[in-house]
Amino acid sequence: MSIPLSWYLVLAAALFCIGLYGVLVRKNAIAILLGVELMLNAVNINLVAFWRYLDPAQMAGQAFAVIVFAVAAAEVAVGLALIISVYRRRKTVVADEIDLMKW
Amino acid sequence: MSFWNDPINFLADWLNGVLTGWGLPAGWATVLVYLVGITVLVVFAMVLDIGLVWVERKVVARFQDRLGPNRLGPFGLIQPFADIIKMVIKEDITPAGADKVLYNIAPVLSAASVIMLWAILPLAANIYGVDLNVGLLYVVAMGALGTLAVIMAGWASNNKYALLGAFRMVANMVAYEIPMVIVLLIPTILAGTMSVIGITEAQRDIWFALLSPLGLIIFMISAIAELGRSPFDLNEAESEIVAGFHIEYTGMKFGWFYAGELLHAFTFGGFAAILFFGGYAGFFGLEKLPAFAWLNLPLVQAFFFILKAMLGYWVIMWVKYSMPRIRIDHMLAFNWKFLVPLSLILLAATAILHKILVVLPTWQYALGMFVANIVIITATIEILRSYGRRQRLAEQRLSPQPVEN
Amino acid sequence: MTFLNQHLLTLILFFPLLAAVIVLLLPKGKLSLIRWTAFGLSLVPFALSVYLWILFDPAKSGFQFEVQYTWYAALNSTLHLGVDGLSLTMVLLTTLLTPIAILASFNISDRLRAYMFLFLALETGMLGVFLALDLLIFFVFWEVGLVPMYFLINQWGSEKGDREMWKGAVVQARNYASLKFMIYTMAGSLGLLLAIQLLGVLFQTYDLPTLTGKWTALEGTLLGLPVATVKTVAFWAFVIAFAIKVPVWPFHTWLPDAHTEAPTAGSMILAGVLLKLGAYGFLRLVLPLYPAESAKYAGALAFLAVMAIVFGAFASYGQKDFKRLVAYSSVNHMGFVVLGIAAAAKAAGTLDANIALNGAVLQMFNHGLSAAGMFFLVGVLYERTHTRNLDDFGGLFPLVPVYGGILIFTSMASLGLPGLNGFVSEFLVVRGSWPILTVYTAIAMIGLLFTGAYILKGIKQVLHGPLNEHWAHGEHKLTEISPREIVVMAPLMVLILVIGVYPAWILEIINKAVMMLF
Amino acid sequence: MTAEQIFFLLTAAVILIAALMVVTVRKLLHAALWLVLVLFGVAVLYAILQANFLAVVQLVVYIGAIAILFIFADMLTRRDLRDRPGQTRFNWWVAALLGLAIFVGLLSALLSVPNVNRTPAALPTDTDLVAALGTALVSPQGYVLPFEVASVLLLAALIGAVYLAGVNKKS
Amino acid sequence: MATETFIWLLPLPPLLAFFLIVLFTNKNKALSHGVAVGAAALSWLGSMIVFIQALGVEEFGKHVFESTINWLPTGETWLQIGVRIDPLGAAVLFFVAWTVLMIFIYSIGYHNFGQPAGDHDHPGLPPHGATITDAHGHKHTVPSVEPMYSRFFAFIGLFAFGMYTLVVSNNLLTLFVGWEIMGLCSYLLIGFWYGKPSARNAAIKAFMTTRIGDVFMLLGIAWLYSYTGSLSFSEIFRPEVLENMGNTMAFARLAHSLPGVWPFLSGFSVAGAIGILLFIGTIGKSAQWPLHVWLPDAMEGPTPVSAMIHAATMVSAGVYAAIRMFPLLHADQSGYALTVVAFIGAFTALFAATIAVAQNDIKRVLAYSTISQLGFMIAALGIGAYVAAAFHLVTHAFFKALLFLGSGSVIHGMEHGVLHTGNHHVDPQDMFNMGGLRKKMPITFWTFLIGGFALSGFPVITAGFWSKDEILADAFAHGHWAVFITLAVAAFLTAFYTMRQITLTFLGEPRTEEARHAQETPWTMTAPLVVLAFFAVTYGWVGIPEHFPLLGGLVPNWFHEFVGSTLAEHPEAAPFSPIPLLTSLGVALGGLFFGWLVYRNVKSPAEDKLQIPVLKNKWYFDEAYDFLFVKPSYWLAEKFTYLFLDRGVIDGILHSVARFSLFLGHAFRNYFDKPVVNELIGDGTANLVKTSGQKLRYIQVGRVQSYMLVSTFVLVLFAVLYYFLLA
Repeated sequence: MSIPLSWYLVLAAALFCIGLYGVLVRKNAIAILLGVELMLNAVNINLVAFWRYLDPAQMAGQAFAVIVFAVAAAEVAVGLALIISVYRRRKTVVADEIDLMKW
Repeated sequence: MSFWNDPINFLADWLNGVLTGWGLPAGWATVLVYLVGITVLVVFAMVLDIGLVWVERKVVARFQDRLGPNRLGPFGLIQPFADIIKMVIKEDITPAGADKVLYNIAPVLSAASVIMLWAILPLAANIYGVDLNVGLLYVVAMGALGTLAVIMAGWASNNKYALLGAFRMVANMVAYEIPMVIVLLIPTILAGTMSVIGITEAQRDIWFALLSPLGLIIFMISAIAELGRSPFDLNEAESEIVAGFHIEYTGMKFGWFYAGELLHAFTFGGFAAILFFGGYAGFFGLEKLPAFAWLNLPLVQAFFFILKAMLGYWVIMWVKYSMPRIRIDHMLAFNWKFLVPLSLILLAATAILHKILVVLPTWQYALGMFVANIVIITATIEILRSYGRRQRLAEQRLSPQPVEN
Repeated sequence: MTFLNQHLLTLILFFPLLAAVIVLLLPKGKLSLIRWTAFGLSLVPFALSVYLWILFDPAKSGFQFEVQYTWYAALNSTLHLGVDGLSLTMVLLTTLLTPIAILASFNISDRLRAYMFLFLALETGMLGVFLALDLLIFFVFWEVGLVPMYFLINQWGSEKGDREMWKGAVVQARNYASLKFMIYTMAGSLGLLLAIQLLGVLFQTYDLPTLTGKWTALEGTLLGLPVATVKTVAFWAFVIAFAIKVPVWPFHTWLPDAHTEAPTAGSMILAGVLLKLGAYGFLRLVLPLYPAESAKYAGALAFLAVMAIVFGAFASYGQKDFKRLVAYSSVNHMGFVVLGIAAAAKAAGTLDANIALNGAVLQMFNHGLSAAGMFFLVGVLYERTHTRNLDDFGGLFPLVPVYGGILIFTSMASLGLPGLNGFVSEFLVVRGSWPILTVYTAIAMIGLLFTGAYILKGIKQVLHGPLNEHWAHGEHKLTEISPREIVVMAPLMVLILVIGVYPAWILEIINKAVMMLF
Repeated sequence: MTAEQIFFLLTAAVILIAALMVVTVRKLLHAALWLVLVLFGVAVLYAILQANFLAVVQLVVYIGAIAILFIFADMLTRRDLRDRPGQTRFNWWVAALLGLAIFVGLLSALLSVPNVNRTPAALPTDTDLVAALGTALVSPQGYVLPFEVASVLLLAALIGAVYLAGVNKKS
Repeated sequence: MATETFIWLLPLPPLLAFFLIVLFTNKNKALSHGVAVGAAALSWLGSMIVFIQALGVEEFGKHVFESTINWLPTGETWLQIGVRIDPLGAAVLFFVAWTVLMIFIYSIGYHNFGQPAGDHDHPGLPPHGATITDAHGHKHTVPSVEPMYSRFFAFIGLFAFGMYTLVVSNNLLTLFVGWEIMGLCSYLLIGFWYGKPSARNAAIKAFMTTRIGDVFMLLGIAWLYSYTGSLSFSEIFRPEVLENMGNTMAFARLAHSLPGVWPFLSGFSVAGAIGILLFIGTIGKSAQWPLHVWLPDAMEGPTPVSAMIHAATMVSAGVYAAIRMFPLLHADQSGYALTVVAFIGAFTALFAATIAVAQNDIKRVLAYSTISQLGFMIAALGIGAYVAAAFHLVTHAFFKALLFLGSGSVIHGMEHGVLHTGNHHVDPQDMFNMGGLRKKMPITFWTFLIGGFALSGFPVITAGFWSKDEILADAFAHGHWAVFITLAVAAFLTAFYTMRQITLTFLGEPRTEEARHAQETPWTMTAPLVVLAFFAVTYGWVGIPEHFPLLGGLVPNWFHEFVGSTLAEHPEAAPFSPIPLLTSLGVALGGLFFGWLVYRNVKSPAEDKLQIPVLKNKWYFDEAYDFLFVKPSYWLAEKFTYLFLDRGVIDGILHSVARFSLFLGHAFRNYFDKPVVNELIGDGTANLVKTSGQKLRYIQVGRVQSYMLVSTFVLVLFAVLYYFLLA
C-alpha cells in the first residue's frame, strides 16, 4: 500500500469541480442531477480515503459514506420525480424554463 | 501441501515458481498468476456453458416429449459446438440508427455480469476465485450490471420492441432484486456472515433449506425473475414483442446473451445450492466420521457442488418449461404486494427466532425454525384464500344479476 | 402493575389529554366513532380513579401516591402530585362526571372533534387542580380549566337569547356569559397569582407541604410591612379568587349566565366540578396556609355564605327560566359548602368543625351529582322543546312519565330530602356550624326553606298543572326520555340514593382527611 | 511506481475522463452511461481502499439503482432537447472559471492536511470490517441515529417520488 | 330471627313495593296493587308479631327492643342510627299497621279496580266515568278506573315506608327521615291529580307549610345533637342529660346583652328551646295553629290519601314525635315550653272546631275536626298527660280513619248517582246534596255512625269517650282550668258538628236526584270500614281508668300501664273526680242532640244559621298568609333579589367596570394605536419593505442555476477575501 493520501484528495477535488461545472452549465435538469452525483461521489472518496488513512478502527468515514449513499438515492429519486412531473405539465426539462416564480 | 488437498494453491505456487524462475519480479509474477487464474476460471465457466446448451436442449426436449439433439455425436453431444459455429459464421447486422458503441458493449456486459459471479463461486473449500466478506451483496451488484446491459441493448438497438422488452426486463429485475436481497439476508443471519464460504461452512451440520424452506422458495422465485425466464419471460414474449431486448442481435452477439442466460441460470442453481443446500459441504456432519473423511477432498466437494447446482438448474428449467407466461402488471403486483411483504415478515421472524432459539441444541433450533416457516406459509395461504374469496364475491356482486319476472 | 401503581396519578391526570389528542386525530365525518371513542377513552380515567380509590388507605396520614417531577427548575417549581381524602373524592367526582357529560352530549354534531377535545382537555385541567401539590402547578391548571369551558360556552352554547347591557347595547347571551365567566375568574385569579408569587419568592419553593409550615410560622416584617398585614392581604387575594369560583355572594352573577348559556354537558361539568375548584381551593390552600386569618375572618366568610344561601334561594325562586333556576340553586347549595368551611375555619380542631367540614366536602360531592343531573334534565327538556321558559311548559307529566319521575327524584335530591344525598351533607353542615355560627346558621334556614320553594316551583311549572296542549301532539309532540339519556342519569341517581342511605363509605375517607387537615 | 500506483492512476484517469464526458457529452443517455463508468471507477477505488462493502454497495446502489433511474428518466423525457443546438448554457466559461477557482481553493485546503502524503494506516487484523461497520451503524454509541434518520429520509423520498411522478387521477 | 333484626325489616316491604311498582309492574294494575297490598300485609304481620312479643316482655318499659349501627363517621366518633320499639312505639305501631293495611285494601275499591278505562280520562285528572252498553243495548255510565292506578299504590307504599321508619326509629335523625319522606309523599299524593290547579297548589302549600316546621325541627335536631353529642332517645333522655339541659339557659348571651327585654325568651332553658324547635316541626306536621292551613286544602287528594295523611300517618306522626319529645319539654325548668304547647293545643282544638261547624264539604268537616282533635292531644301533652295524649292518638287514628274512609265511601256512592244522572254540576262532596243515604248504603251508614259517635265521645261504648274523658280528667286533675274549659267547649262543638254531618248526610230524605241513585260501595271498601269500626269501639276498653264507677277495674287499665312505662318517671293516674266525667257526658250527648235538633230538617245552606262568613272563610287565615308571606316572598325573590340586587346592583357594577375599560380601550386605540403604532410604525415599515421589494425583484430571475452561479461566485469571493485579508 503505497498510494499517498494526497492523490485521492486531488482526484476528489477534481471530480467535485467537474461535477460543479456540470451543475452550473448543463441545461437539462437531469444532467444537473448527474453533476450532483459526481460531487457526492467526490465527497465519498474523501470520506473513505480519510477513513482508510487516518484511523481504520474508527468507522466514521464508512458510516458517513453509507449515509451519503442513502441521501444520494433519495435525492435522485425525488429529483427525477420532480423533473418528470414538471415535464408532464410543462413539456420541458430545461432548468431555465422552469421559472414560473420569477416576477 | 498436496495436489489432492489443495489443487489451486498447489498449481499457483508451481506456476509462481516457474515464472520467478524465468526471472520476473515477484510482484509481476503474482499479477500474472492472478491473470492466469482468472482466465482458467472464465474458460471453465464457458466450457461448462457449452455443456449447458446441450443439457438445456436435452431437457426441454424431454419436457416436450421429444428426443432433442441426437445426431451429432453420442447423444448429440457435439450439437452445441455446431451451434457455436453457426453463430460465429452468421452475418453480424448492426441496425441503422443504432447506437453502435452501446449496441456492441451490451452483450459483452451481459455475459460479463454473469461470469463475474464465478469469481466468488466456491467449487470446494479451497477452490474459488476470491472469498469476499460481502459476497452476497456482490451477487446483487452483478445483477445490477446485468440490468444495465439489458437496458443498453434495448436502447441501443433503436427498436421499439427492443426498448419495450428492455423496460419490462429492467422493471422486472429491479423489482425482484428486493425480495432477492431480503432473502439473501436470511442465510446471512443464520450464518452470521456474507461470505459464501462462511455460509457454506455454516451448513456443515444442517442445511438452511431446512431452517428456512420459505426463504428457499422465495429465493428461487426471485432468481427465476432475475433471469427473466418463464414464467417471467415477458421481456422476450414472442407473441407480443417479438424477442424483446435482443431482437436486433444476431450471430455471436446474440450468442453472448444466450450463453449468458444459460450460465446465469446454472449459477443461480449454484447459489441456491450454496445458500440453502450447504454448497460443497453440508453432509450433515457426516464428513466428521473418519470413515467419510474423503468427503473433504476438494475434488469430491467440487463434484457434489456441481451436482447440487445442476439440481437447482434443473428445477429452474422445470419451472420454465411447465409454466405459462404472466402478464407484466400481475408480475410486478405479485412482487410488490406479495413477495416483498412476505419476505420482510420472514426476515423479521427468522431474525427474532434465530436470536431466541440459537441457544438450544441444534435439532430443537432447527425444528423451531422449520415450524415457524411452516406457520408463516400456512398463514399466507389462508390469507390469500380469504382474499380470493372476497374477490370472487365482489365480482359476483358486480356481475349483473338475473332479474326474476 | 407496579408501573401503574407508581404513576397512577400521572396517568389519571394526563390520560384525558392523550385521549383528547386521539379524538382530534379521528376522521372528521365519523361522528359516532368520535363519540364512542371519546366516551370509551374517558372511561379509562374513571376506572383508574376507582382503582385509586381502592388502593387508597384512609388510615395513612398526609398525601398518598405522591409523585414529583422537575418542571420549572429555575423557579423551584415541581410537578408535584398527591391525593388525600379531599382530592380523592373530587377526582372521583370529576372522572365520573366527564364520561357522563360526554355521553350526555352525544346529540352534538357540529365540530364534534373540537368539542370532545375541549371536553377531555377540560378534564385534565380540573384533575390537575385537584391533584396538584405545587402552588404554581395548581394555578396553571386552574387557568387551563378555564379555556376549554370558555370555548364550550362561546361556541356550543345556546344560540338563542340576547343580553342587553347598557343603553340598549345588546350582546348575544352566550358571548356575554362566556366573556363574563372568563374575565371574572381571571380577574379573581390575578390576586391569587400575585399571592402565590409572593410565597414562591419568599421561600424559593412552591411546594405546598413545605410551604405550609414555613409560611404559617413566618414572623416579623415583610416588604416593610408587618407580616400579619401581608398575610391578611394575601389571604384575601386567595379568598376572592376562590370565592368567585365557588361562587360566593356577591361574586356569583357570572354563574347563572354561564350555566344558562352553556351547552347541557357544559353546565353539567360547570356545576358538577368547576364550582368545586373554588371550594377545594379553600380547603387545600386557604385553611392550611392561613389558619389564623381564616379564623379571624370566618365571620365575614360565613356572612357571605349565608347571603349566598338566602339570596341564591330567593333568586332561584324568582326565575322564569328553568335552567337559570337550577343555576341559582347551585349558588344556594355551594353556600352551604362555604358556610361549613367558615365554621371549620373559625373553630378549627373541634369536633363541630370536623363535622361541618365533613358536611362541606360531602356537599361538594353531592351537589356535583344532583346539579349535574338537574342540568342534564333541563337539557333534555330544552333539546326537545327549545325553550326554557317555565311558563311555556305545564302538565307535561302525562306525556313523559319516566322523565317526570327522574326529574322529581333528582329535584328531591337537590332539595335535600332525607334518604337522598343532599340531606346528609346539609344536615352535617348545619349540625357542625350551629354551635359555632349559631345566628348565621339560623338565617341560612330561610335559604333551606326556599330551596323547597323553588324546587317545587320548577316541578309545578313543568310537570304539574293543566296540560299545555302545544306539546301534546303535532310536530311539537314531546318525546319520552331516551334510553341513552336514562343511562346518563342512572349512575347519578344510584349514587344519590346510595349516599343518601349509607354515606359512610365515602364519608369515612373524607372524615379521615378532614381530621388530618387540622 | 508500483503496479498498484499504476493501477490507481489508470482508474483515476478513467474516472476523470468519464466525468468530463458526463458534463460535456451531448446525448444525455451517454452522459448517464459515462456516469456509470465514473461510478464503477469509484467502486474500484473503494476496493483499492479495502472498503469492500462500500465498493459493492456502490455498485448496487449507484449503478443498480441510481444510474438506471437516470436512464429511465432520460428515456421518459427524451424528444425534448433532441433538436436543440447547445446542451450547455451561454455562460459556461464563467462556470468553468469558478470551477477552476474552487478546485484551486480546495486543493490548497486539502493539501494543507497534516502530512498529506502519508501512507495508509495498518488495517486492524483481528476485526472483520464489515461487521465493525454494521455494529457502528446500529450501535447507540455509533451512528444509529443518523442511520435511522437516513432510513426515514428514504421512506419519505419513496413516498414523495411515487406521489410526484405518479399520474394523479384528477388531472 | 331476633326481634331487633325483625324490626329492622318492618319498613322494608312497602319500600320494595314502591320500587317494584315504579320500575316493573306499573303497567299492570292487578299486579301493582297485589304487590302493594302484599307488602302492607307483610309489614302488618311483622308489626303484629313484634307487638305480641312486646306484650310478652316483663317491664317492657325497662328493656325495650333496640339495636343500632354506625351510620356517619364524625371525627373519632360515629353517629349511630337504629331501631327501637318501646311501649309507646308498640302502641303506635299497632294502629299504624292496622290502618295502613285497611287503607291499602280500601284504595283498590276506591280507584274502581276492574272498571273499564274512562272514555276521556287522562292521567292527572280524576276519572270521569266510562260509558258501556249492556246486553239490552242501553248505555250506562259507570265509574272508570283511575288512570294512574299503579302510581297511586307506589306512592302510598312509599308513604307507609316513611311511617314505619318513623315509628321504629330510635333516634331523631331517622325519625326525621321518615318524617320528610312522608312529607314528600303527601306532596305527591295531595297533588295526585296534578291536572287540577287546585290540587297542584294544595300540594305545594302542604309541603311548604310543613317544611317551615321541618326547618325549625332540623335546627332543633342540630342543636340537640351538638349539645348532647347523640340523637338516640336512650341517650338524650338520660336523666342527667335532661337535668343538665333543663338547667342551662338557652339564650344566656342574648338575655345578658339585652337584659330584661325578653324575660320570657331568656327564661328558656336549652331543653325548652330545643323542645320548642322540635315542637314547631310537630305544629307543621300535625297542622296545629298557626300552620294548620295546609290540611283542609289537602282534601284535594283522593280520599284514602286524606285518611292516610290525617288519621293513620302524618298528623299522628307529628303528635307521636311531640310525645316522644315530651321528656325534653318536661325537663324545661321554667315550664314555659309546656305552657306554649298547652296553649297552642287548646287554642287549635277550639279554633278548628269553630270552623268545622260551618263547612259543607263532608271531607273538610272531617279535616277540621282532625285539627281540633290533634289540638286535644297536644293540649293533653301540654298539661303533662302524655299517656292520655297517646291514648287519644290511637283511638282517634282508628275512628278518624274510619270516618274518612266512610266519607270516601259516601262520595263514591254519590258519584254513582252523578254518573247516573250525568249532571256533573252536582258536587258529590257537598253534604247539602246528600241526605237519606242510610237506606242506600247501610254498611257505610252504620260504620260512619260508630265513627261519628266515637269522635264525639259517645259515652261508655265508644273508644273516643274514654280517651277524651281521660284528657279532660287530667286537665281537671292538674288544675289547668283554662285548658279544661276550652277543651270542654271544643268537645261540645265536636259532637255538634259530627251530628250535623251525620244528619245531613244519612238521615232525612234524599235532597237530590243523585242522592236518590247513590248505591253501596264494593266489599273492598266496606270491609275496611267494618274492621276499623270494630277497633273504634273496642280499643277504648283497654284504657278504662281503675277508679271509674261500675266499669273501673273490670278490665285493667292496660294502656296506661303499658305506655306509661315508656318514660323514666311513671305518671300516676289522675284521681277520679265526677266533674270531668259529667262534663264529658254532657258535652257529648248535648252536642249530639243539638246537632240532630238543628239540622234534622235543614234543606239548603241558606237555612243553615251557622254559615257565618268568618267561620266559613276559616277566619281568613289563607288570605292573611297570602298577603303577609306568599306575595312578599314572591316580590322579594323576583323583584328584589333577582332583578334589583343581581341584575341591577351587582351586574350594574360589573357593567360599569366593563364600560370603563371599554372606554379606556377605545381611547388607547384612537389616540395611540391608530395614529402612532399603525400608521407611523406599522405601515411605514410595510411601505419600506414594499418599495425595496419592488426595486429588488429584478434580480430574482427564477433560474436555479443563475442563483447557484451567483452564490458560488460570492462564495469564491469571500474565500478569496478571507484568504487575503484575514488569514
